Amino acid sequence: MSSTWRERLRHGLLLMLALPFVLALVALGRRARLERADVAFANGGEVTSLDPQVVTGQAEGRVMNALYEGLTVKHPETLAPLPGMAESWEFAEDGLTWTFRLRDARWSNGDTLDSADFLWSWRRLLEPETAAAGAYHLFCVQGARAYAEGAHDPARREALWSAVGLAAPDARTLVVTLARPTPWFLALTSYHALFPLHRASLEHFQQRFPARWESEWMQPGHLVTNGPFKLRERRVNDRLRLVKNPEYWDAANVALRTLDVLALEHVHTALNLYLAGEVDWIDRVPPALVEELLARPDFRPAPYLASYFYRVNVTRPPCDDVRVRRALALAIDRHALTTKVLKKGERPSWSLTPEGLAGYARPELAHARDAAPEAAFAADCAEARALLAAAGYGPERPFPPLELHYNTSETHRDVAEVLADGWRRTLGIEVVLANQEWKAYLDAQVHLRYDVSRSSWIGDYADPQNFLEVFLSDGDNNRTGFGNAEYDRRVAEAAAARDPVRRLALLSEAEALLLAELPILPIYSYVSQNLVNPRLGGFFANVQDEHPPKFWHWKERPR
Amino acid sequence: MSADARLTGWLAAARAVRGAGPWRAALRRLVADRAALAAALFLLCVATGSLAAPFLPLASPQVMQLGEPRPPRLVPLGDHGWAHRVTLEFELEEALRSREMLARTEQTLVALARRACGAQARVFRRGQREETHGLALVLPYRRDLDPARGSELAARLAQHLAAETVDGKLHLRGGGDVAVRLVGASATDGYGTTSRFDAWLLARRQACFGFWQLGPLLGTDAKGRDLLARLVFGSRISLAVALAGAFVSLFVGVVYGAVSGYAGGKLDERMMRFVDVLYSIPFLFVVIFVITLLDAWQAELAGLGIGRMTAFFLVLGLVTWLTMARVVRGEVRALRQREFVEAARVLGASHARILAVHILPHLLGLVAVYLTLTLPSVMLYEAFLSFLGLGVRAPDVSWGLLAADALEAISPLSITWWLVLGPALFLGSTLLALNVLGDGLRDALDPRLGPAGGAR
Amino acid sequence: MTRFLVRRALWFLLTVWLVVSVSFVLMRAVRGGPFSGERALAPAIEARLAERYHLDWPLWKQYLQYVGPFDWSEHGTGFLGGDGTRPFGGLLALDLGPSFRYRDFTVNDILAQSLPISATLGALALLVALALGVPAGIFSAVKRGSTLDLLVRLAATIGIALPNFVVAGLLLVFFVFQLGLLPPAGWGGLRHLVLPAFVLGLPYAAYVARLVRSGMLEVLSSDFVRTARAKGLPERIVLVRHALRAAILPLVTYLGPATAGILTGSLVVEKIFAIPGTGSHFVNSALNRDYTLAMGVTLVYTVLVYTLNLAVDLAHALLDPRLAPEEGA
Amino acid sequence: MSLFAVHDLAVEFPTAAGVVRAVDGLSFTLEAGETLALVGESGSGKSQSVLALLGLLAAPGRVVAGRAFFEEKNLLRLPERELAALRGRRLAVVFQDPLAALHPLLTLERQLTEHLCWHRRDTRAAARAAAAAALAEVGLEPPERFLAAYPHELSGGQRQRALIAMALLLEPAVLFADEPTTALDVRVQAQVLTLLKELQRRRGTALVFVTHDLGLLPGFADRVQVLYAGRTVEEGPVEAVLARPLHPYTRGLFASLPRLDGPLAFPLPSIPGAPPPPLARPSGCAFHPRCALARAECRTRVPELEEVRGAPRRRSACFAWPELLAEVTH
Repeated sequence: MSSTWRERLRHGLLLMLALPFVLALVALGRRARLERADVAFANGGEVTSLDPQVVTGQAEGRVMNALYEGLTVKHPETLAPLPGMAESWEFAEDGLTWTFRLRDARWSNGDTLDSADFLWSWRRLLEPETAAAGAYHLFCVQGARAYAEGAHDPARREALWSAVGLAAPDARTLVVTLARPTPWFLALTSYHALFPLHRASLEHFQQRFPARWESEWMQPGHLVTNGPFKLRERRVNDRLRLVKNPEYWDAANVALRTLDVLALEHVHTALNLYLAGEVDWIDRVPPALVEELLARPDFRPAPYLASYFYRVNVTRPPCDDVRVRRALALAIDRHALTTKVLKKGERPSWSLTPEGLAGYARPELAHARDAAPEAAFAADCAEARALLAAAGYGPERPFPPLELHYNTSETHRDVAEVLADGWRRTLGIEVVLANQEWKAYLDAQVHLRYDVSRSSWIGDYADPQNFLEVFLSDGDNNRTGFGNAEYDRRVAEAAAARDPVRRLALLSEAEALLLAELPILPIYSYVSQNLVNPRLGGFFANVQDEHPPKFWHWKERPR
Repeated sequence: MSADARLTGWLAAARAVRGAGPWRAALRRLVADRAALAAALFLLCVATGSLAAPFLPLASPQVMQLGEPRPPRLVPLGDHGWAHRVTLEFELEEALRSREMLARTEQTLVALARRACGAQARVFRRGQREETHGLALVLPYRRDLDPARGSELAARLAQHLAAETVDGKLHLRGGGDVAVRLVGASATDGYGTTSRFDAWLLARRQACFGFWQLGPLLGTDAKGRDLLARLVFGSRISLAVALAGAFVSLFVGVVYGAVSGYAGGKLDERMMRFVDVLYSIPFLFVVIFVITLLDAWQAELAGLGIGRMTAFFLVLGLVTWLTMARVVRGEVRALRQREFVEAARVLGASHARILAVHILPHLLGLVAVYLTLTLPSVMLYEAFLSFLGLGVRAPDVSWGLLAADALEAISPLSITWWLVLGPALFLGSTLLALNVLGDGLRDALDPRLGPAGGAR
Repeated sequence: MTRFLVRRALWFLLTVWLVVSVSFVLMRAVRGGPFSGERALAPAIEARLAERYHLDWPLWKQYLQYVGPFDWSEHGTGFLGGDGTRPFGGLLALDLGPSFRYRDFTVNDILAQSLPISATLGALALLVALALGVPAGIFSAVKRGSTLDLLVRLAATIGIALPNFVVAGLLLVFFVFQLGLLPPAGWGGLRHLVLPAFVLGLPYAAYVARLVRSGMLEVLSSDFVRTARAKGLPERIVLVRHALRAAILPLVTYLGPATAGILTGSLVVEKIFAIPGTGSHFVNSALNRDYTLAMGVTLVYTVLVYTLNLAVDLAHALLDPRLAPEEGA
Repeated sequence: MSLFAVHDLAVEFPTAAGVVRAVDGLSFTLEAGETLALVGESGSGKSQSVLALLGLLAAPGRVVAGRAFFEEKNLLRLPERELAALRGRRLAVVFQDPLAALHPLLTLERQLTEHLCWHRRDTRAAARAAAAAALAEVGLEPPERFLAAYPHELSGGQRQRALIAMALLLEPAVLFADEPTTALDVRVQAQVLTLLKELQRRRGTALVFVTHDLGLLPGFADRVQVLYAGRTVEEGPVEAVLARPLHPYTRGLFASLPRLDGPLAFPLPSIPGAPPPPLARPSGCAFHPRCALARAECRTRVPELEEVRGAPRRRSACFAWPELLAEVTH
């Protein structure tokens, strides 16, 4: 065999081996290190999109609040509506007609922003082509629902649109007519689904790249926004680099020049970055470290408008019996769970709705009360045992194994283990813990393939309605098989009620009904778990855990 | 002596040399290798301990005591609240206030329980304050009291109770009547055992150690579960996964590799290319997929007897046999050229016989070494999946899960050192032993490396 | 040689096709769709989304669309037609489709951004593995039975035995928070890659050390090393040019699986050190039911691993003249 | 003063089971151009002696006694550096199994030139030319083809020739040949021996020829030394020893050679028993259990290697040598 080619190739082999390292260094060199932004915060996973109308979720919401602005913005502490794109607004006596006066605002590319932008954007939100998850937020507007549901028919589209209660008498005025009184409508205008989009750029990219316009439109340099910040750089799974938008109407009051939004999935990593001073705010902390963190001044959990509960499948035995559900609900040692496991100051809850809903008389599931939580719990357990016995379970007829679903997460695992252990000890119920990954867990929940399933609900706005409409018989998010005509009727009546007091009373009645039927087992109300650099000003704890970066500033000059 | 007889004699002698020589020598070398011997003994202990975990006087790996994680304490065997038990809960008359009445009620119920169940019951828990009117008895674990039959037991007790109550009141020894109602019976062995073997072991434990158990020698985790117990019980899954991986790799890999290497030619080429194809598939992806599939279809698959563990075994087996097949194939190709195989072929032995009798024995050393390398990698794989949250499910526990928990315990704010130490110790020492044993095996089976093998 | 490469290329195509088909089927067999979430979408909207991503089509049609010989989408032109600018669509045109979850990105975009990062990390980890493992293996073999040997073997075993995420946690606390030498996480400069590359490379370094050690032990007692010594060559040359040259063959074979392991194993390290590589997509895309991204990532890894194994085979054939490339497995 | 003189060389191998003395009291001298044959069965210590002299003993073997003088240096005390400088240049060796002894992954060119480059600081080109000439001299032609070849591409005889060329390239004063022909078939064996003899003659190299085959010796070696269980049992000029073995072991070895000049015996006469295991050497004369002439003192006393009176330049380590001498003389 001739070995010359081999010799030659062998020398080439060294080169081949060296090649990846050279490439690695080149790749490293190309990635010039970014300067530390004025403020950087950890934002869970990568945001799914920068289109405010299609995204849902808290992480996305934070980015939207930095990039865009709606008619109003929320006060960082009280959450009261402040003027945003609208410099003022008024509403008619009937509470149905709202007139917004827009300010002289501009898009980040210098184009003026007027009421037509809002009309076009809100129409896009409703259109089926957009497939916007948040379209229903606008259904409170007259004719909006009909348009959203009928617009797939091109023939009827324009007619339906003309019936929608939106009008722009002039470039600076926007008139909205609501279908029914909606106390939270003004709050809604600061929600990202109702943010305006820049029509010209969007349509430009849609025409030029019919197949992949979204990825073109969202690129830094292409994306046109109207918020306090604009997009400078985006690295998937790494960060969004935002810079101050000089065209923003209130730019003079925006303190930060740059803002980094880091996609940090691993909570320990986020904590490490915070402790090393590379990140100024993280929104979650490792459960195991809560105690150490509570000793620090920069960790101050605050009540949060969100409930943690378990859904119960009321369609299959043994949980189709309300006595069983009540027994399960009573035999949860909420006090021990919140003080010994969660430890962040979560409040034990016997209701679906969380604390802190103004004017709302929050009913609770009937349970023993005692100054000593242990004694109350013992009494509850006794009742629970009696209930199980009454339901026919006892020495002769053992309770069948109960399937408890939860999605993969340390906290969910902790809660499930503690609850299962408790049920096993106090009620003698064998609990099968089924840890599932997110999508499988959801699928099982939607298709009612569970006995008990971990759940939570985070309030979109501070109103019991938002929580209670979940469990309407035909609610998309019901997922328990629960259906009660009386309950549906009360919630519907409340929606139509013009008197706020009566409305809340009706909702309270509905919740009491829910807590008697118990398609859910209330467990606790959330607290926020922000770990924030104490020198970051304009950052306040609030019940919706929203922290618009527009107001952030350094209390003293950063190092 | 005829030439024939002498020939037979020579052959016998030759056979004796072959039969005894290399293997006995290898064994001798292995035994002489003290490190390898120690490793083998250690592994034997780990395996035995893991198999006999319910027998050991350990705390329950599952029963929690909420609160802080507690550091290790040197607590000898003692009566620390035996978790494997049958608990009977009674509701007592509200009027029962005096200590003396309570004591007599307890006595009466203990006697009743003894009559009903034939086991020595004792008071486990009474109301935390005297006015709480509850009482729990605990019976020691016995084989006939296995958890599945806890309710049956309670039924027996309820019958006895009913027989001895008049108007719902139980007559106490030493006078007095008290209203007593059996409200619950629960049986737990502290880790949800289902197998008869474990139940038998628990009964043996009860016979040997009674209510005694070890204190938290390695500390407890954040939910107050004994780490030592979790590690010992966790070894069952970890070792099972490792052994399953090894088993598949042994059977599929060796047979596939041997056939491919022995056949040679086109068949060999195709079989090896197929291995290449499988080699190219990122197996982590397959694992993740199988596990998501399993999560989604768990009810259906559970009906077929397939759980997450079975899937683990399946997938890990799929991954591990490839390397083994390649290695074995290479060795067989080399062996095939050797004189003794030629000789066997000339003598007319069938292919199967040549493979089984002449080739496979020569692979033993290599296979043993690769197995000791496969076991650790499979165990680490399990740890890796646990880290991703795709590992074993609570309340089951494995070393991988504990190692993943250990990562949670490491942070710049505080290091809960014992949660790191325990899993690191168990995983580390077991894998170390496996490696040492593997090295020892290789040295022992490869005499070329000389006698220094014993000197290390 | 050419014949060998052609045959390998055919096997390669078969592999890719197999992986695409199997992952396509597996992906769709898993319950839970790409658009489900904590809050259910209105059925009409979900239907719209399904329509947009062609999830309403029968599976075979989706499959053919994905692979690319047919294109029924509104921009396509049918058989063997992409969007009019290319002769093919789909995979045949190296188009991995849009990501279902990250609506602003195509799978190609995501891979183009993340793959170089993972590759850099992997290359550095491999460098760590070789730079630590090879010398350690040589020393340990030459000084067999010495304390140094014992230490190396112990370190190697611990390196293999401890899950690398635990090692990562300990190193983080020590190097970042005690000594303040390195950043805790993130992606930017070489500083950011020191710890991840080390953590990722460590178990492989340990394995390399073991391989080199046993290879060296075997070779050092071989006749040709004795010949080299008999020629009066200095020990250094004997070790490196003669012994290591032969001892390294098993290492070359191991490099293929090792590189594959480093590439796929990087996801843990990427997660802990917040490195925006492909690894995190590996798990997340499957969990999110991001069909196209999951398949794209799998496919890219398959191609990488196949190529690496092929390269290793070739390298082996080059280094060992006794092997004709046809037998280079 | 001899060219090469070994006195009382002893080599030991410590093992787990005990210390094995592989070579015990080997002595010989060698003059320029002379050929000394070391003969013995496997395990007799002949190869280990050669390795020990060159400092190539494999661990854990070690030299425990003896001196070996070459060019006024005691090789056994020489620092490794200096010994390495002699090896390959002044003292060369050809090993037994030519396939194993050549590096399988390097071309002959690399293997034949590297020590030239090292010892003589030759340039690559010069080394290559020298190697080509050497290959041509051992009959591997055209040398270019063989320079580019790998060992596995050569036949056994070609490999051995290459090894011989490699050993003789630097014109060593002493060449050790450790069973250079064992792995070859008979025809090639003869060719290689002839070549070796020819090269030795041409260069005046002294040759230490290690073999178990007495039959190769006539006409090839000048003197022979027979080893058994690590000790020299007989020594003398080849023709004389072969004609009149003065040790029962030598006699046994010689008898087991098939003879072409007499009737063919079947089976060939062999020495009864087997060489003793190295850890369980018999007391006294190690050969006594197999010896037909064994007597009482053989069991207790180790016979010294002593001059044979009446046979010039011959020595034997047998108490019975006078009888053997007499018997043969009859």
